[in-house]
Amino acid sequence: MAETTTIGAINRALSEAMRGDERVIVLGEDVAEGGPFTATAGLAEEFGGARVINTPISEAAITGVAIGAAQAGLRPVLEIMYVDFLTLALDQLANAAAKAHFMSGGQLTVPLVVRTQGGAGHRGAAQHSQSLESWLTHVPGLKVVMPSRAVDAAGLLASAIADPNPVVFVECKTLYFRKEDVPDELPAVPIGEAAVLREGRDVTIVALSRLAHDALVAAECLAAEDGIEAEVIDPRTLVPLDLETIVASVERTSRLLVAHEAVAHGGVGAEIAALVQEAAFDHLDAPVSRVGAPFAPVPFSAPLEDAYLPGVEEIVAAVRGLR
Amino acid sequence: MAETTTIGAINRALSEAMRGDERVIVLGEDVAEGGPFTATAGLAEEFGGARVINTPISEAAITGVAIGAAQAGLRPVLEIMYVDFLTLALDQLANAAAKAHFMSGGQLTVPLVVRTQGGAGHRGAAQHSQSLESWLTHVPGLKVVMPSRAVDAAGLLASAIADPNPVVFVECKTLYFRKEDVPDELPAVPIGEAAVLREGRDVTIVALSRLAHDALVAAECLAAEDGIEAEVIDPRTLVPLDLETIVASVERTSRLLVAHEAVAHGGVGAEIAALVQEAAFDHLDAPVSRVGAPFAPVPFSAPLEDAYLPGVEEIVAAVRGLR
Amino acid sequence: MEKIDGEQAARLLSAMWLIRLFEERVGQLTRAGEIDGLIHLSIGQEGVAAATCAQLRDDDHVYSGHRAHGHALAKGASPERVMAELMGRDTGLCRGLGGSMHLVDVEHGFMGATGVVGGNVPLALGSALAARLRGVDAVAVVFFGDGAVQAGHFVETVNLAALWELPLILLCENNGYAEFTPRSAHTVVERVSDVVAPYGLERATVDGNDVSEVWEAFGGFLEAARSGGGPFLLECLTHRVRGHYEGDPGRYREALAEAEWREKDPILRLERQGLEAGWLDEDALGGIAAAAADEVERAVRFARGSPFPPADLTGRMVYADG
Amino acid sequence: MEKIDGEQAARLLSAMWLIRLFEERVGQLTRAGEIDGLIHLSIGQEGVAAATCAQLRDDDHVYSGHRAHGHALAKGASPERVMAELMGRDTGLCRGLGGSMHLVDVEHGFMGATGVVGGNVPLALGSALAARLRGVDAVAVVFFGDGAVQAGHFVETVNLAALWELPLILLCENNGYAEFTPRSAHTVVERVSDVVAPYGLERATVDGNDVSEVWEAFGGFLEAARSGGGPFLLECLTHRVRGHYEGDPGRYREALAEAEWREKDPILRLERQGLEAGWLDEDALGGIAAAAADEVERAVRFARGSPFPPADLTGRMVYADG
Ligand SMILES: Cc1ncc(C[n+]2csc(CCOP(=O)(O)OP(=O)(O)O)c2C)c(N)n1
Ligand SMILES: Cc1ncc(C[n+]2csc(CCOP(=O)(O)OP(=O)(O)O)c2C)c(N)n1
Ligand SMILES: [Mg+2]
Ligand SMILES: [Mg+2]
Repeated sequence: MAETTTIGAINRALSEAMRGDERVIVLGEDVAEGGPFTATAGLAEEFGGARVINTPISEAAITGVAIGAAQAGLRPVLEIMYVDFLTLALDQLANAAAKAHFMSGGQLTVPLVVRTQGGAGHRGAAQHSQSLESWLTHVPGLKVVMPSRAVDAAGLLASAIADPNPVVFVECKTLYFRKEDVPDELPAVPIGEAAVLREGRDVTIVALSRLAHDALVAAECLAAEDGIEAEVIDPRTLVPLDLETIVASVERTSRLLVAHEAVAHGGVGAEIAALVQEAAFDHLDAPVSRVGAPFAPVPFSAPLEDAYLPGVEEIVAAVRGLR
Repeated sequence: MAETTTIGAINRALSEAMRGDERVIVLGEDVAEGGPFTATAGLAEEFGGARVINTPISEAAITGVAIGAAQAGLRPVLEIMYVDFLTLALDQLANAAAKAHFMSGGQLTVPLVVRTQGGAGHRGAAQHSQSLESWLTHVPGLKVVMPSRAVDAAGLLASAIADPNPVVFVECKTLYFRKEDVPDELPAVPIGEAAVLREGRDVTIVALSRLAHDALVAAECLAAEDGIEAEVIDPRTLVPLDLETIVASVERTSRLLVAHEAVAHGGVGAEIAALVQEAAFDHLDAPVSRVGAPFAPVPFSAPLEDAYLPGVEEIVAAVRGLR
Repeated sequence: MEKIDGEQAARLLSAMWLIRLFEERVGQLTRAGEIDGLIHLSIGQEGVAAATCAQLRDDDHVYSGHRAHGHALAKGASPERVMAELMGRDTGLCRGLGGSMHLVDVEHGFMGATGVVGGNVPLALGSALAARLRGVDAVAVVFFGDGAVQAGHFVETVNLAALWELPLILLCENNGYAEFTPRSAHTVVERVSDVVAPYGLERATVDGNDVSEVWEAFGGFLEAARSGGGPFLLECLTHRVRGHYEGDPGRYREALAEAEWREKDPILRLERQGLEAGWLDEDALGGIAAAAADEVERAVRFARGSPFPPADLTGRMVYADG
Repeated sequence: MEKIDGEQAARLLSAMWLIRLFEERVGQLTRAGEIDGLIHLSIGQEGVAAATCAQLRDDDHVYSGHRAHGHALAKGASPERVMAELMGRDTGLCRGLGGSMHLVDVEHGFMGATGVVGGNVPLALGSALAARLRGVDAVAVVFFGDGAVQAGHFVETVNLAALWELPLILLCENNGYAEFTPRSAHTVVERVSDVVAPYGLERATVDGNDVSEVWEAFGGFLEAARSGGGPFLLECLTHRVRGHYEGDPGRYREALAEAEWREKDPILRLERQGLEAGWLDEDALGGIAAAAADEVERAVRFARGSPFPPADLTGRMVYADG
């Protein structure tokens, strides 16, 4: 066991992947400088400027370059600094990367990983705080990974780099410097498997990214104050989604809450709620409940942002509301 | 009563808006030539090149130009030729247009209409056939309109142009030349009101755009063959969504099917299902069911595209499946 | 710079006749309802595809846009499989999943067309980046139209290509129109080669209807790119004989006078050149055209005789398994 | 071209001192935890904001990017309300909803900053389009950095501006860095004014730390834009004294030597010029700086004394009602 931060685990997974496979390259804005969060720190020094490539502020083109390089046999890991700017790369991601294998009748593959990060809570205001993962889950051909723990971030990043398909790897800025004990050998984590973070018989909480940690805190509080034992599941991967694990849990608990930081309306929680109410209708003793951000951009002002952000309180209240 | 096509109604609504308010301008690729579907035919001749502006293939910039013009007091109607290319304009739409009023504390308004069209069925293949409206419904600050009938297209376009907020107006290419009888005076249709296209006591079908017409055909077939009376609701507006009308119907019918052409996973149907199962849980005799495209890009080959596209058959089968 | 000789002239004429007759046939089949979808023909522009792709190897990657039939054929794609793709058959290059705007033939290094104007320009640069990193001397080429030059991703890519000095040849077919509007409605910069001037890459503008001019200019850039140079931009001034797409009323521009076009037509021009040079006689010319016609008919027969894809193909092709 | 005189020099020095002292204070308050978020200071670049905005009217729309405090203040925004915005107060320009990267002051024609690099460049063109259509002689100005020039939406907009000949002044503050990387890592085109050369717009590159140079060059373009000309690009070569953002370790570049910076500092330079010209004496200069210091302290007091926005503001500000 060794203590690491999430960003440290990501950095380690990147350098191990580059050491293990010379087709792996890293590109993005300021990546040779380590980037604003040190995710790529030290890579340029170890692997050189030919494999760790700083790019100008050209999100569309660098995404296209990464796709073309992947089609030509490399394994690019592209960093889009904020998920908010993925909007500039979405044509390349959705129209090119996601469809190339399909439209070519299987001739082309795009072994590309796009690393990006989202989330609020740092007073970054409306254009540096979004959670846009649900857009990506609506694009057949993309895989979408969104881990909550350092150990999963490392293991899933390794799997994403090894995957022959385009994978968008969504990190959370406010989890970057969270400390966690991880095994000295970081285990690979397969794409498409949820993790049960806490077992419980009374209610199932499916929580994404930062909210998974809040869900664990909420679960302890519910156990102590209400005697409610919550099962907490982190899907870890949004596409493909491990629905089996979720449904199996709901069949036991008969209650489901889905929690994420993204705006609730049109968020991933809607799809999970729709799937589960269909798959486990007869088991549900209450409607599937959702916790997410209200239908508004992220406000800058500290008290407003704090009130806007879903967290432990909202999860506890929502579980208590599941009559 | 006069017969019109959807595209004719849209064309008429545009010219009436331009006649009624000189702040209204139309811009986009080839709009002065009428565009590929004749939506803007005749406008340049009547209103001149200063108000009907052809643009180069620069989706990002022309969207930004339209936003800036709106902030400066014009009422631009921007055409993005295919919704597939809205991917290139999404940064401007989601980060600028949608958030300007909010981030400025109410100082800025963006009275912008973005007209675009989606849908498959014309053998246009994966990059000219998508339905991406659900992305837009996840962006607070945007309004999203998606009419199925010519009369609503005209009435809602008028309302969208008059609205002080950015409105994305999503048309359907395969409905453009559908004929419909409309009143000589096209009535304005308020944004945010659903239309009950058919009344029925046994099941509620909420259907978007092209699927609304399929739902009506399916309803007749269900009435004739199964004695099932379906209520068919066209939300017409996705944001804001007229949930009341839908829930009121489900409280009577106890069964809900949501049908759209977009990929089901992460589609608008997921949000509607999640909302209704929560609002009408005790009234539902069956899980909310969804009809949508499978999780794949749109295939080119005719038989594959036909099999891929949801329609009357899928709706009928889904309603029958609502035990 | 290497000039074309008789042998090459014959090869280029075969390639151009194949594209010309193939696309005329596609036009007919579209009107007849045997081919559907959005069909963009390159009739009149065949000289560019032929004179460039003939000089490339299979490991040189070519990307293209929505007007791509000629590029795919010139790069070596089988007419049978292209026609089958346009008819949505299982034997098509992409098993019927792609269609006209999404032709791909990896075996011959045709890495793909796209329906997004200019969308493949950065992908070609990515291929050049991969070649550089893998230490091979392959060159990447991307075809695009004059309309793509006003798209942000085009200039972003030109900047990157110049910054990284990669073996990429940007090949613009400037036919003066983007859909229904002339270049003058899109920009004040008449020549595409002038747009990229600030980035200091080597560039040239040639008469795209003059096959030998294209051959020589492209050959020079290719040789330089092969030996470590790049990027380059070659602008070929050409002419779209048909409308933007099949079914386009084409009212927005007047067609060239028959006589004027006979002067410009890249095929007739090379034929005249071949006769004057004594490379080929009328019989030989007739034979080339006839052979191309046979090949096109074989392609139509092959496509018509091919089955549609299995119903479950759509679901099976979304992800590569690994 | 109009030169600055004593009166203007005094106004410009007041504006620059206000920005300098305001931002130094913002830096302190950020380190002290009274201001949070992503804070980008323009210390060293004040000359550009002052010499340009001083010549604009309230109905001339100005757009900016992430490093916008100076532009807002120079355009007339109240220091109190800017400081209150940075502290997230209800009295802030945007009622605390926007923050440092999203300052807006419509009353003074400061139409907004953005956190998307280059994102507001097309919006400014839209404002120029509106002015043209409404038949008014207002001019639109957009500030952006050298890093924005490699973004596709920048060149797309330049093309449109040149095509439509609109009254837009593109104002680039070229400080040689984009975040942690020098311009040479982003492009081979050293001068931003060279990037736009193909589009034939009038352009100039000046020493952005020389206030009178900026004043004259901008004044000339403004006059021309006012009377129907445009677009124009003015590149101001300048220097970012602080890191990219507050908290940035700044290890990626060496700071200028104190002495060298004293030579370049736009404030000290204009002060020396004013003394030599006999426009102002040491007392006057001291008075200007002191007045600015007072104004900043008033702003801090105002912000500290202001309430936070009401809890329901978030939900009420998403849509304009109409
Ligand atoms: C991003 C994008 N915007 C708009 C379109 C619609 N469209 C298809 S082709 C075309 C014109 C392209 O002109 P050009 O690049 O000159 O190629 P050409 O058709 O002349 O060969 C347009 C606007 C598109 N396919 N992609
Ligand atoms: C589209 C986009 N990509 C990346 C970023 C992250 N980012 C913020 S500022 C910046 C550098 C901008 O450099 P420049 O335009 O020269 O402005 P300066 O900071 O030098 O004033 C970057 C990359 C962003 N805000 N927006
Ligand atoms: Mg063209
Ligand atoms: Mg800079």
